[in-house]
Amino acid sequence: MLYTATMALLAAFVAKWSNNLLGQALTERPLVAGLIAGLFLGDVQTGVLVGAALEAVFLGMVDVGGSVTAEPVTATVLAVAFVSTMGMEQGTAVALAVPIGLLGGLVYSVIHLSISSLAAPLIEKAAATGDPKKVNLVWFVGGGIKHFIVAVPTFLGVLLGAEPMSVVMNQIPDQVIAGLTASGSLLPAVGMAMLMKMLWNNKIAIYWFLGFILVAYMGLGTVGVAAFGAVIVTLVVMNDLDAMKKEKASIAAGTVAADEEEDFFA
Amino acid sequence: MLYTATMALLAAFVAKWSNNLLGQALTERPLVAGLIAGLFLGDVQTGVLVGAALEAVFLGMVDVGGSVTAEPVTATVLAVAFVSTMGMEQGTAVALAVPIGLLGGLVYSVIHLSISSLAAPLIEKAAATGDPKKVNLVWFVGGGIKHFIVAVPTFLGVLLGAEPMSVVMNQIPDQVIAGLTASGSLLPAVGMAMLMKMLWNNKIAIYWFLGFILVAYMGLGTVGVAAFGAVIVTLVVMNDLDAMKKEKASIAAGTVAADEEEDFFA
Amino acid sequence: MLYTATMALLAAFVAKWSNNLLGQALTERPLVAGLIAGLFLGDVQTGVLVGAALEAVFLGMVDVGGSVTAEPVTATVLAVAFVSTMGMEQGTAVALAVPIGLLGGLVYSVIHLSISSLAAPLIEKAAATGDPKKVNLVWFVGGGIKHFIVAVPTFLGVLLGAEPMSVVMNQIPDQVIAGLTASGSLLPAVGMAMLMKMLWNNKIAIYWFLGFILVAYMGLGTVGVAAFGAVIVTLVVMNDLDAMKKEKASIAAGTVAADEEEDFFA
Amino acid sequence: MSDEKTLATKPESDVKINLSTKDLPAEDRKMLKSMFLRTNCLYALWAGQAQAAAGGMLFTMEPALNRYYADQKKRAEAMSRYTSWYNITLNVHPVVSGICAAMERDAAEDENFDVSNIQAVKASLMGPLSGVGDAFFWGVLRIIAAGIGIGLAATGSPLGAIAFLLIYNIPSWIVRWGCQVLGFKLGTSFISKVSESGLMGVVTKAAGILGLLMIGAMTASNVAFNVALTIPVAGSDPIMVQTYLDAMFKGLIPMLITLGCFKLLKKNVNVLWIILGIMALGLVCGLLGIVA
Amino acid sequence: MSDEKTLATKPESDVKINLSTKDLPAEDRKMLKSMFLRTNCLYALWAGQAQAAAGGMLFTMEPALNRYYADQKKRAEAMSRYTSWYNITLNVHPVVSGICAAMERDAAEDENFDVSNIQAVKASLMGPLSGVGDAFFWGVLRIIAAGIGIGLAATGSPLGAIAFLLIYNIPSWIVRWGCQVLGFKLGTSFISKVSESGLMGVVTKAAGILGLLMIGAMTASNVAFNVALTIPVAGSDPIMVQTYLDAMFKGLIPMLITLGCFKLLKKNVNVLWIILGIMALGLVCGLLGIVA
Amino acid sequence: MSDEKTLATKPESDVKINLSTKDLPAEDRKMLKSMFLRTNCLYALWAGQAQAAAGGMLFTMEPALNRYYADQKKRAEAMSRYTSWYNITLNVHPVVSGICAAMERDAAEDENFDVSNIQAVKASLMGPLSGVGDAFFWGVLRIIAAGIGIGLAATGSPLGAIAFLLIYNIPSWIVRWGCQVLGFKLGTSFISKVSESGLMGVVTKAAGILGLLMIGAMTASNVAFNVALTIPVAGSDPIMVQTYLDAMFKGLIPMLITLGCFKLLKKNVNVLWIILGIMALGLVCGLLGIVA
Ligand SMILES: OC[C@H]1O[C@H](O)[C@@H](O)[C@@H](O)[C@@H]1O
Ligand SMILES: OC[C@H]1O[C@H](O)[C@@H](O)[C@@H](O)[C@@H]1O
Ligand SMILES: OC[C@H]1O[C@H](O)[C@@H](O)[C@@H](O)[C@@H]1O
Repeated sequence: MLYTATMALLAAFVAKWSNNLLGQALTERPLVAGLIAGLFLGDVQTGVLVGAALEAVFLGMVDVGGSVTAEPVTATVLAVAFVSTMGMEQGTAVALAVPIGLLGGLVYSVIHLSISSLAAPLIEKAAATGDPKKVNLVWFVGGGIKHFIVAVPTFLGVLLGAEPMSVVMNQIPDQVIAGLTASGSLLPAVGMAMLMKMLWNNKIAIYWFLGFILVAYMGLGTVGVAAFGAVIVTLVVMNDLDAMKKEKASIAAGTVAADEEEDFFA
Repeated sequence: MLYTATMALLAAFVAKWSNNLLGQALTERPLVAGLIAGLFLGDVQTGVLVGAALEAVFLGMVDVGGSVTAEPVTATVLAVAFVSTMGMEQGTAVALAVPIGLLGGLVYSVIHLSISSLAAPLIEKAAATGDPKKVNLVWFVGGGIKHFIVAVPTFLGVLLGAEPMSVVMNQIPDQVIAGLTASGSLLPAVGMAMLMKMLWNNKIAIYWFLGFILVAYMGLGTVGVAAFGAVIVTLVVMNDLDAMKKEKASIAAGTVAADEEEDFFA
Repeated sequence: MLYTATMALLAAFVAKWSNNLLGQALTERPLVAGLIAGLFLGDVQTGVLVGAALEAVFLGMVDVGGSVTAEPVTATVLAVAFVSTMGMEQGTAVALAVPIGLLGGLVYSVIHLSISSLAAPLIEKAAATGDPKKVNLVWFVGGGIKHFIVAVPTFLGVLLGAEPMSVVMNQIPDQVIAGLTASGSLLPAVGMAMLMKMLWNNKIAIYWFLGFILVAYMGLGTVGVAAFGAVIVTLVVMNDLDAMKKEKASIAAGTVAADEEEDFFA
Repeated sequence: MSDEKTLATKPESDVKINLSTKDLPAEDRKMLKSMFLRTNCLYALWAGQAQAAAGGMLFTMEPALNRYYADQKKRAEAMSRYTSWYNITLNVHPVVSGICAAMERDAAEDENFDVSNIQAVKASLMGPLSGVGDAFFWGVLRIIAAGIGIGLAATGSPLGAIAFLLIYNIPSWIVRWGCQVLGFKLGTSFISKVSESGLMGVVTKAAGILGLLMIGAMTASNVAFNVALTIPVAGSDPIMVQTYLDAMFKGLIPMLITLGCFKLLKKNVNVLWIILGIMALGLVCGLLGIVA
Repeated sequence: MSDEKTLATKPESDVKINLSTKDLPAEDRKMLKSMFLRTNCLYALWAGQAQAAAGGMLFTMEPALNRYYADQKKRAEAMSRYTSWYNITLNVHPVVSGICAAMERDAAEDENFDVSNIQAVKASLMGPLSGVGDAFFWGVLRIIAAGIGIGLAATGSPLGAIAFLLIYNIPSWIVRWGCQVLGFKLGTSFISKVSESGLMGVVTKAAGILGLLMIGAMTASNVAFNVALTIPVAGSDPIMVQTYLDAMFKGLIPMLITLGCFKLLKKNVNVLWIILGIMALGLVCGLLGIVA
Repeated sequence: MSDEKTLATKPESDVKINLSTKDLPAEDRKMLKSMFLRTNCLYALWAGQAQAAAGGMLFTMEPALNRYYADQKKRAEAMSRYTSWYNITLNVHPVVSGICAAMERDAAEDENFDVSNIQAVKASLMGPLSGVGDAFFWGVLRIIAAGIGIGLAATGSPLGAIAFLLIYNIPSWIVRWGCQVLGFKLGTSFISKVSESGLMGVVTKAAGILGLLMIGAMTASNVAFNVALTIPVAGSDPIMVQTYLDAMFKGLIPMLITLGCFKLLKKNVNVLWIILGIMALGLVCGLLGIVA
């Protein structure tokens, strides 16, 4: 069991950190995390199938603005481990993965948003020395530690075992699961709010509302909104450039007039 | 029969006037008028059921701008009376109620738009005395009379009796019913026109057309149009405020420039 | 056969030229060309039925900006001839008509866009004499020749015969037909481009894109886009007129100010 | 100068208005409550096309006029200001009565106050407010309430009617009270500042745009006409004329009829004749089989 | 100054134009009728990419040129003005010929008239008018007419073709005659006032916006390309490439191809080559199995 | 003066920027390549709400800072500029690092260069760029890649994951490299001209509009809340509360919750508390049966 647990921990660590070392390459999404777990646990087929099923489940959970809605890696690796080495039914594992992912997201939030802050003063100090190598040390060693910690729940989950886990999980009442699912659907709000904080400006805030209703009332998708956005922005820019041009022209005219007057009265 | 007729008259009077004494509380809509008629005629169940059926029928007929598209109270109370006390089938009564409502609307139009005008000079005179009580007298006594008159057709309808009424009504050819229904769908045009008259302005008239096509071509409902309206109005206001600001700035600058010139040439 | 071929040629000539002598009256569309071919070939019923079938096929192929997407007349007249005088099945003839129409479109393109240019210097010379009759001579004799040439392929097609034609056509591989159909759907792009060339202007180019996405993303038809266009244009014009008014007012104010200054300093 | 500039750049801050009455003197509060209750009777009568709900407006204003004009002659003058045509969605009517109350107070206090402003504000606000108000109260809230009410009543229970009344009237009261306070505070702070600074034009334009937009939307959703004519085709389905009308312009006939009514109203044709005309038009269409 | 201001503020009132010819002298009416009839032959020939329908425009203008230029030399000069490239939706063409007739009259009467204005008006109007005209006549009216016509013809009756012709051509004639009168009256009153007052820029901009908008709409509805490629998936449905193209941007390929053609045209590549190129592209796609 | 006017009238011509690096000296190219590779590690760590990805930004900038600041003390100063909060969609991050590199070069060369501009550009660009970047990379490209990937993986083949990675990452790399070059060239030519000419306001406004629009769209499509409450009706279907919420305003609750979160963030409430709050809210709703 310890071997399996270690393999699961490694799979989680690799899936999660490679994602953040390779330009958010999406290796943390279930589709890829499942494959990685399958490779580490010696059952690629299961890894792939569980990954495909969970990718669909977690498809709508997206982290933007630095917020966290769910932790797909813990959920995926545990599900693969349960099916491949502890004989759980795939359907049960997938169902189990949802609350695990949501609870895992909570754990990850604490690490990501709170504990990680410990690195901040170190980076500051390193930068103040002017030695890039020191910064890099903090950044990568810190990163390694953070992603290791994130992988630990996976390790514990395997140690605990599929049966007890599923017993524990099954004791969670339906209403709590419903509540967690609702939380999962609401959490992107935090990410959106963080993005909004970055660029809110009362003068253009109405465009946020416009984007919202173009989706809610016109049934447009993101690409459609972007297309209309391009039109709107072009018109606004054209208009502003025009206004700028006119203003300058009128200032210039004013100056010229003033000059002429000076000549005239001189 | 006279008793039933009197009860029907009272029901109509209460439904209609309470609506206008209680802030257009919707007591004149079939759902409530049916209940009131049921109470007066001693058959609440019938009142409720007929009211529910007729509410759906008259749902789209809305009076705005002071125009009248149909008179739901006469239609509802009569239908309830016919079913509860004269043994008409509910289906027949509901079908009968449509032309009654449309004809009743015609009668009400004449009272509302034409005969009611008689009160106008009285109010003017009362106001000129500076004594509010006199105004109130006209307003409420007049209101009582008006709403009583409006209830009279209901009285007559019951007196005439369900059988003869339905015979008379059934002699109305289908084409006339179709025509009346078409009128009912067209009559809101008058209300819209009255609203338009209140705020038409060639400079912004195009927004009326925009509202129309947002519904006709984009399939938006009223709320959706209001949402887009909020966006449009915000942008227009922002833009106008900006222009105002610039104008003031340029006037101010002009004044300053003039001042400076004066200094300069002084 | 020669008689049939001659009749077909006449039908094609009449259908095509009458269209261009009568204000693009649409006599060249299959619905009418089929009837004309039926009259010339003595089988009105077949002409009408084939025409109706082909009208639907060629409905989307529209020539704008002077470009050519397909030649419906050759296709229709040949199909009618094949069915009415050579015993081809109507279904086969309609299917055959599609590649004929596309190939015919190619031939017509060459005549319309290239060979027709020969008339240009003649018209110029005629105009330079100041004698309208000379211009008319070129325009109508030239037109007669052009439309005669356009009708020749129809003649040849009949001479070649229905069987050989269908053998030849059937030897065209499916992929080529698919390719030609794709070309037919793409060719309107050329016409659009020619229109765009006529009125492109970087300052308003974004409206082309807006028209595109209103159809692609909002599912509007041409009338719907026109309705929104009316709103947009009204707003733009209102805005520009306002700006013009203000500018004039400020210039006027400027002039007045200047005048006053002169007075002041005089 | 600088004051005005500030106003123009951040009007939000200057006109921030809360809807609580805690910051108002007790007498104001009493007056507003009385006015609020009186708004219920705006349509107790309707004085035809001459005055419409003018009397109801006057009834709403009485607490204010009584309070500010002790002198009966002055009060008579003020009362007469409210006998001209007045019509508005009842639920937003208190905005206007609130503003007017504040303006009457100023007029009573300040000899130089131009009372024609009161008329102007009243006349320019009722249109836009009705556009938005009717769309919301008749077009949205009423429909929601009816949806629930019919559902409950269909089982024969009187609860349907009661739910219908509550769903509609509770928001109606809240909105009306809010409008009453808002109007009074607007009249006190906003309207004067706004008209000084030239913002009034912006405000009425914005209200007008929203109003017309909503009326256009209501026209498209409430006015309907479906041609039943078909062109029979031997041996196949008949062709529906309405389909081709829709292809031309969706809602063409309702739009034209509405614009026609509007033209007639502008030419001061009596509404009653227009209504009778529409009735006749419908009947003729029915008799000719144009509608079915 | 004050005149111009008035114009700018209420242009409607100044340029109100009716489409009746009752207020025109008999000679004008005769000329307009003759011109109207001649618009039928705008495309009797087409002089390639050099002149296109210039000859047809000249044919339309002959009644005006004959009337205003008795002198053959002056007429020759005027006629030569119409030999440059001209292309427009036939049904709105009379707007341009009408305006040009009015301007020719002015040019004939006034030595100082700048005749290059005539060219400018012609060149700047044909694009926008065609955008709107093609969209309406080819895109809407023709489709409606065909819908009804095919329905009737499918029963074997020649009535289908006749209905088709009537439904299309009756509006076509009416619009053309209206355009002819409108153009002449515009040329007489509007164009000069408009160009004096600087309104011309506003008008051409508005027409251009509407034209481009309609052409964009036509592009999206008339140009099509569907990739038939699929990615086979063992044991499940194949993946359609077109679905993913649509997810990226609906109508991406038609849009790019149209813009490509436009770029080539701007570089003065001959249209014929472009058409051949598109043909070749389609064929290649067919042979490679990209379309099916 | 005249220069600026030209810029204002045709900014396109002045800021035309190609994405090739052929016109850059070899050293620039080397630096850009190195920076591009380092963008991969932008999120190798995340320093909480204090700095977020500041360390990753610094890591990206090292090649530039090493190159332009030989002197360790000056380098230290420059490095410290990058320890403030930084967060951005990784794929568009190189725009900012590119611009900053160019500005650092200028700062190193020119004593008078106002280094606070670097901070300002960084801070003002990350918001809008993230709005557009997240919408495209998380909202569109990822979904397309997942659609194909799930399809392939459902058959049990590891090709699904591989296709998923390739479909997402190849465009990601290309865009990132393009952004890196673009940013550097912008920093060199555009930003200075733009800030001189006052165009900067226009650019940030445009970016802000697009960004907010996309975030609004993402909010509507990604935040969801469905009330499961029903009003039971004896003898008929129960009434869904959600239906009436939708009738009031579609997406009302998600919108209000998002705005609520935003308000809290603006009041500097820690995100963690907000996340916990949302979690609690969801749970409570679950326990009360509001959601199901
Ligand atoms: O929103 C910008 C950015 O914020 C965080 O860094 C993460 O959530 C990223 O995935 C996201 O792109
Ligand atoms: O349109 C404003 C107003 O007009 C009349 O007073 C009535 O039809 C009301 O129901 C309506 O709200
Ligand atoms: O596009 C304008 C015009 O161009 C050419 O003349 C033809 O294709 C016409 O059918 C079209 O109306």
